[in-house]
Amino acid sequence: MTGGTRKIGVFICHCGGNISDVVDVNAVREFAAQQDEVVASTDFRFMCSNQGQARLQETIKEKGLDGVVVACCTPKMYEDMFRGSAKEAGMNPYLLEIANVREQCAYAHRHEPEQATEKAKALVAAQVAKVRNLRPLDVKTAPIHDGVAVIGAGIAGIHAALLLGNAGHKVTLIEKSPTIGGNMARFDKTFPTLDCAMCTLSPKMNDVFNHPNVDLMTYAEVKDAVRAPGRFTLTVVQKPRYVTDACIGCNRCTEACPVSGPKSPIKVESEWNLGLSPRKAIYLPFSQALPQQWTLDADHCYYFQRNHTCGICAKVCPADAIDFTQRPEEVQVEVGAVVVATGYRPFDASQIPQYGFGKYADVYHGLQVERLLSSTGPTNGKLLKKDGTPPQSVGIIHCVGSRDEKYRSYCSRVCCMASLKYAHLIRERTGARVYNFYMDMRANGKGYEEFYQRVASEQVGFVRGKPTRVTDQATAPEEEGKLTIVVEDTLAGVVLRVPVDMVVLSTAMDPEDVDGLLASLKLDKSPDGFVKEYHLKINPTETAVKGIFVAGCAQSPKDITDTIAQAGAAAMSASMFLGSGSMTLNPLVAEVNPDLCRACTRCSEVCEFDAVRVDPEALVAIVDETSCEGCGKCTVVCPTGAITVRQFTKTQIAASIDALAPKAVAP
Amino acid sequence: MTEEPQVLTLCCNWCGYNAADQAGAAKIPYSPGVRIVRLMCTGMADPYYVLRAFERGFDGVLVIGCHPGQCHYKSGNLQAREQTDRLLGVVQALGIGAERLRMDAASSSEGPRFAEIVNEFTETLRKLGPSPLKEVA
Amino acid sequence: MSAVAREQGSIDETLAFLREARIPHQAGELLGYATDGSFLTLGVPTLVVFPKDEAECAALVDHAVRHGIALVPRGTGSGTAGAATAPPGSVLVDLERLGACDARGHRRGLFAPIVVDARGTPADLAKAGPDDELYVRVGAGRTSDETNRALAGHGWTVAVVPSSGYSTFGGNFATNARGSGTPAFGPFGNAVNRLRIVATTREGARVLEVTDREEVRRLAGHHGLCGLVTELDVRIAPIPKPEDMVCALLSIESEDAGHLGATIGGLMKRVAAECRYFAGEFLFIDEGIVRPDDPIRKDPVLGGTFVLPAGRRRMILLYRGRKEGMEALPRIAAEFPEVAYREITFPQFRALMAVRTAATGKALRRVNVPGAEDFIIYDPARFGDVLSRMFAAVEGASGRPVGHHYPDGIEVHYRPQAAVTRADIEAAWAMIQKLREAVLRTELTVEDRKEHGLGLALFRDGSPSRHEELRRLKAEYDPANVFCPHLLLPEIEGRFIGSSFRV
Amino acid sequence: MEALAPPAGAPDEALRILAQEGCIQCNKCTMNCPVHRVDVTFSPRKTILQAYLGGSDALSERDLWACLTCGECQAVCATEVPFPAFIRAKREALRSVRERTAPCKHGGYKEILAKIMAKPNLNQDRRGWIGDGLQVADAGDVIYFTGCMPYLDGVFTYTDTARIGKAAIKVMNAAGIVPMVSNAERCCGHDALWNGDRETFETLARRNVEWIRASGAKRLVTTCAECYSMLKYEYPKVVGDLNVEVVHMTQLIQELVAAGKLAFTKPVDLTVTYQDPCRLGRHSKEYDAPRAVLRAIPGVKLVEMDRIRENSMCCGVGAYANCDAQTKFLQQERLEEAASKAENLVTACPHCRIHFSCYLDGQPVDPLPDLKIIDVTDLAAQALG
Repeated sequence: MTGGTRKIGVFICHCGGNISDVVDVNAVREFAAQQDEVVASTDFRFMCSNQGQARLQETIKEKGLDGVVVACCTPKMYEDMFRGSAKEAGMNPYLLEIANVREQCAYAHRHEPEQATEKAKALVAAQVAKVRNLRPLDVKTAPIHDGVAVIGAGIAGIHAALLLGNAGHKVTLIEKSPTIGGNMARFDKTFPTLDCAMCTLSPKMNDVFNHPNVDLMTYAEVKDAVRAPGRFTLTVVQKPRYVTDACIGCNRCTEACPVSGPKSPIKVESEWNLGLSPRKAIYLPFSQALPQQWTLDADHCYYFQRNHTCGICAKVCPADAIDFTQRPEEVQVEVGAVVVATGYRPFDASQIPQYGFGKYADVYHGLQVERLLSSTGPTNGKLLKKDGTPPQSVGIIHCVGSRDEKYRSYCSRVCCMASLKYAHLIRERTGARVYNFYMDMRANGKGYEEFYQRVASEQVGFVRGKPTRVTDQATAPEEEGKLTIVVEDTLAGVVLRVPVDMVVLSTAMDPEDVDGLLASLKLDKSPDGFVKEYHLKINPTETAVKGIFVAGCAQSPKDITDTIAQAGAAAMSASMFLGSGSMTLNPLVAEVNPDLCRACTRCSEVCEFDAVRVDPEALVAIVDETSCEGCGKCTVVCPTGAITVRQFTKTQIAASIDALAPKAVAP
Repeated sequence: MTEEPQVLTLCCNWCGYNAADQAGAAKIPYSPGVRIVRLMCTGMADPYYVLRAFERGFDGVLVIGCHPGQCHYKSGNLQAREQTDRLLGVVQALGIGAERLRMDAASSSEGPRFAEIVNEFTETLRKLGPSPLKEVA
Repeated sequence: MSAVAREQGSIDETLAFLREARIPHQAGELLGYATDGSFLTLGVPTLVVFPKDEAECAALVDHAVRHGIALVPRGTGSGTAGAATAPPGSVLVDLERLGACDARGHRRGLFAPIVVDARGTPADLAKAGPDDELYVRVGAGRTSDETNRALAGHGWTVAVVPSSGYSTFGGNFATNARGSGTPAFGPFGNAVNRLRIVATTREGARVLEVTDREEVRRLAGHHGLCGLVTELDVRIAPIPKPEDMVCALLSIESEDAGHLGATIGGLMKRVAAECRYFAGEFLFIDEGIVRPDDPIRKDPVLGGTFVLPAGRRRMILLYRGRKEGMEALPRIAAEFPEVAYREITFPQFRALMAVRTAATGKALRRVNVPGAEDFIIYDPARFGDVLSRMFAAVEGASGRPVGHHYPDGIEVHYRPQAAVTRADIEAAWAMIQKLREAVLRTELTVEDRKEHGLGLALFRDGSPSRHEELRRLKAEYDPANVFCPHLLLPEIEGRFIGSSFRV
Repeated sequence: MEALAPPAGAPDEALRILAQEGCIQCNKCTMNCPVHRVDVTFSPRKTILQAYLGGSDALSERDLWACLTCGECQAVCATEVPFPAFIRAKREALRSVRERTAPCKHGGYKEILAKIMAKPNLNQDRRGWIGDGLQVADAGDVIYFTGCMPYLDGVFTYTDTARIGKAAIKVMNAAGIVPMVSNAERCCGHDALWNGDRETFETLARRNVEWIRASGAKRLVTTCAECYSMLKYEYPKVVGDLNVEVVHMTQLIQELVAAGKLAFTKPVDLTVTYQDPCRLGRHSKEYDAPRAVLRAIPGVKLVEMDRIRENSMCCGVGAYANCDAQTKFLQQERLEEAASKAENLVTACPHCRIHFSCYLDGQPVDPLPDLKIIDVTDLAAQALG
């Protein structure tokens, strides 16, 4: 209704003196009353109070206002609230604007009351000018699809899926590897309680595996995701296991499979044991793996690699569960929300050649030691060197890759406690001498410091210093046949050479490689490569994309305690989002006037959110209102003014600039 | 006519505008000639607004956005920087003077920095005197 | 349901149909389509539709039959007999884009002509001989100007081109227009070898291809009664080489219009008998026929034509034809001492034609009021009588008779020069009625509406046998009576729109 | 589209201008109107009849701003009905009724530039773009009027307009002319006039004529067709005689070559076709000087398009008022015609060049062979070696 006669109301707040002590509210009220198309101008002690709201609503109803300017504090405080109550009174909420007379006038110019009042008048005039040019906006909502997808079935994904399932949501838990459990399942013990990792994890794995509301997809990877209002469509590739549900878990196929045998040209190392032991082509990652279903790895199988020359597994299988004809299958999963819980993978220590990882046999990284100490590991829990003999002395190096500009600048938070755990377990089980080389001992969780003091009491040699290198070159008899760790003990101020039988590198945590997934979900990565959360401090579980949540190490390195807490928070946020049934679309986004659009694609060239595209057939730009953030970059490069951001069009902004202009100039 | 230089300040909703609020909340005084218009992003600040401000008699125009890399919309501030640089040439050629147009950054917590930018700019303008475009009343 | 309600119902349905079929149209304020070149009006049409190809025409006609809606086709609407005016309640079908658009429905001025021979098989203009009988196959929305521009590169031209070079071929055919080239090829209908037309059955539309030359001749001048012509094969001829052509300018002055007419009438009779020519044009000259600053005044040869002492009338006669056909002309001219004869170049001929084409030349601050601009004098000997009665009837009015000398008679156009005010325009209209009264007399062998089509007078003027033939064609091609039903009403009469001008 | 209603009783000035000449409803104007070809509901003939019958307020706002004011209708009209002048008068009437709703295109940049340059005490620094190696002076016999050239590259980043100015100075210097380029120069006001802002136009005209008369120069040359049509034909109606002879750069080059003061030594081997800018051709009746210059340049082969001189087709944007989906198809049609004749389209107005370059830079509708848009003065400068 621009151009017609508008009925605008101006409401000036005293803010209990914050404003009225400096700004002459009566003068501003009189001034506002004289502005064109202003039909009501009042002031009140507390506009944000209930009486204030009531006064606003009465005036709207009484005068049939179709535009409101509230001169009060910053819009960041109560703009939504004022718009809400205007809506209740029957006025379109987007015809209400705030004049920030507190922070920008009363506070900023306390010592110049007349100038503050003049400026308040100008701000009110500017917002009235803008309101005159605003047009009502209807807030579109889109129904939210009821399902939720949790990507990654480590402890974070499992916990989130369980909570969401318990809350009654239909959950699709998608895991890339053949089994759920994630990295935690590889651990032997967990600090500081030294509970057995699997004892705390497997009940949750069973609960989620059998949960009526959780649909589990393992050995399945999310290839692509398309976003639409209130709905995500995930394209999931179900990789073929070549083993059907008939599998009874008798393990005969694994025993019969020739792969990785002594004379077999095809050898493959078990990913589960991180290269410490070989595995067959057809295998179960570890005994408590869920689902309890064997998987045939076609890349290392004679049947597939040597054109069907073998098929022994099919022959020995009593349940006839082998099916070589299976093919990858794409499944479309439609959900309303997504929880990204893709976890972490260990930093590749071979990037630091001085530590000799991959060069010397008995240099292991942390997760490998977990496997060695684990009863389900390759050495059934006995800590043995590659040559099978127990080590007499072990050196544990902290911060390998972490807190280092050349590799990972961040602290991975868990490796100090993990290193203490290894020291304790090694001392307890083998009696070997143990040295921990650390920069700072970070034991800042509940019960962490106490655990540190306990390990210190078990004659573990703590050396504060970062080792420069590990070498097998002996310079003294006691270094013969040993790996010597060269380090400066910064407390004693002396360089030490510590010969040990085995070196453990506490490597940093890297984010899992999910670039493809993040791109399709339009998620950003923070500079450290982990998924970027909405706000680091007050909103770490949501992301910039409405409806996508993040939990666990996918967001940043953390221990299991924090992971559980964050997975719970993510599940809660997702549940609230799904529960609301519909999501309101931000109306202050771009819109295109098709008559003016020249389809010159300059808007889509500058759009960071891929929110506007030119339809080659209709030769017009089309805005996807769910992805558009309303930043307005496109409106400046558009040669014809076809694309504008609602309530921030050129006419509206120009009107407020004119109203703010010094009076000496005739408009 | 107040002799206080009139400055149109285009602030982005996420950084500049919040910085102004912080300066206000911390009661840090700055020149009352500063008139703030809130845009969602400095990338939305069209050259037309700058030139219209000068045409309407403002003594200076200030664009305050986010620091590079912190833009809520990733690169809005970079586009604004590019536009402002090009506009400096035009404003200089028009005889208004490039010193009367400036783009700066103040993140949402930097109230004091906002006040400092604004006061320093107002001092420069005070030395330059009123804008040549100001028609005598 | 009252007629008005029924009519409104069908219009809403038509709008929905057009939106769904994405055919450009315009409803609402249609004051701008109230008249055509005739300044006659039947009121304001309810809807204007702009189809771009035969398919859209067929869909529109199909819809019209099923909803009983009247369609009034219009080419560019430059006709001066009111054929392109549509009564309220009917749908005006603007065909000026028909067959002239690209895939997006935008009209393209430049196009590559498709040339076919008499049997319709494509022919290559580069290899064509001067005497080959060739045609250009064009959409009905194409105009002579743009087609000639497309053919010029190959040295050919459209055979029959009416003076309004920008009227569409569909319009030329509907009014069977005459123009330059008529002396050699006859009216436009004779120069069409084949056409496609969207006609009707009781149930809907049907598309017909008419290849029988006689049927085409009968259909020519159907004034849109029989359907929407969508495509035509129009005769083209090689552009005569300047060296084979000759242009002649004959001029005569006198105070007595009657004497002028008699002399020129006699000359024309001899020329018609002894010469063969492409174009024979005459016009009366007076001081204001070209603007003071018009460059033609400075032309060494032609400049003199426009210098005229007050009170004297000068008439010039232009002929253009092949040398062999025009040999007798100088000899005949010599027998009329008062007539000055001289040969002129083709550019000079074109310059004079430009003056004539504007019917009044570039008159300052004037508007040409149509109404008495299309009658034929069969016997050139009566030309003197007709002219003297004409000048008597229009005493005091500023206007110029112009016209053509066809082998079968002298075609005269007279448009009075009114100032651009309602009063003057209405006065000119009144004077035209007086002129028609004075001149349209059988004893003067004068017949109205011969060249620009009969328009609204289709069934009032013209021969009864032609009326009979038109009714037969109507029954055969448009049994559903969708096209221009108003033309069949005997009392149909266009109101002069000039009287509601606000100028 | 709601009709535009000026207050009752106001004399219909626009209709008075239109009715200076009598329209015989022959539709020739509409058949040649470029906008009509892409938007069939825009028809000059229909608009004229509406005005005759309903007064000029029967004109819809959509039609008012779709007109390119290119003048092709008036050129083909037998009785030269002044349709563009009617549209201009109606835009002026509209402006007084309420602020124009369709802001000038490209973010209103040129419109606000003109308003700034209409201010009184403005000392611009306009010569930044000239660069070294070119001589200009503060005074002299020949003024080089640069108009809005110093400001165009600030926004129209897909083409380099200052290049034309440099070429002009290079040509003049080669012919022994050191042109006066004044800092007092203002925008010529063409867009303001044609978009209905008469007040700004007249202010600019007065400010410009002040320093032109004071300069004592004998001639004023410009490379812009719009400035030429303003200074030669529109200024005298407002401020009287300018005391200088206004010439377009192409006229000056033609004269200098004829007088032997300028010799093109370096051949420029290009096949070119020439776009008659509406403001130089139809509005100012100058068709031959640019062609004479092109013929004078060795190596240049001029292949004419079909629609040239009075029937030349507009570049699609008139006074930056209309640039939308429709103009895109116009520009495609014209550039296809040009591309069928040559690889280079030469024109004599920086704004035709900007609009065509903007089109080529912004996803043409259909694929187009790569066409270069060159100014005729630029070509002349290249031929100086």
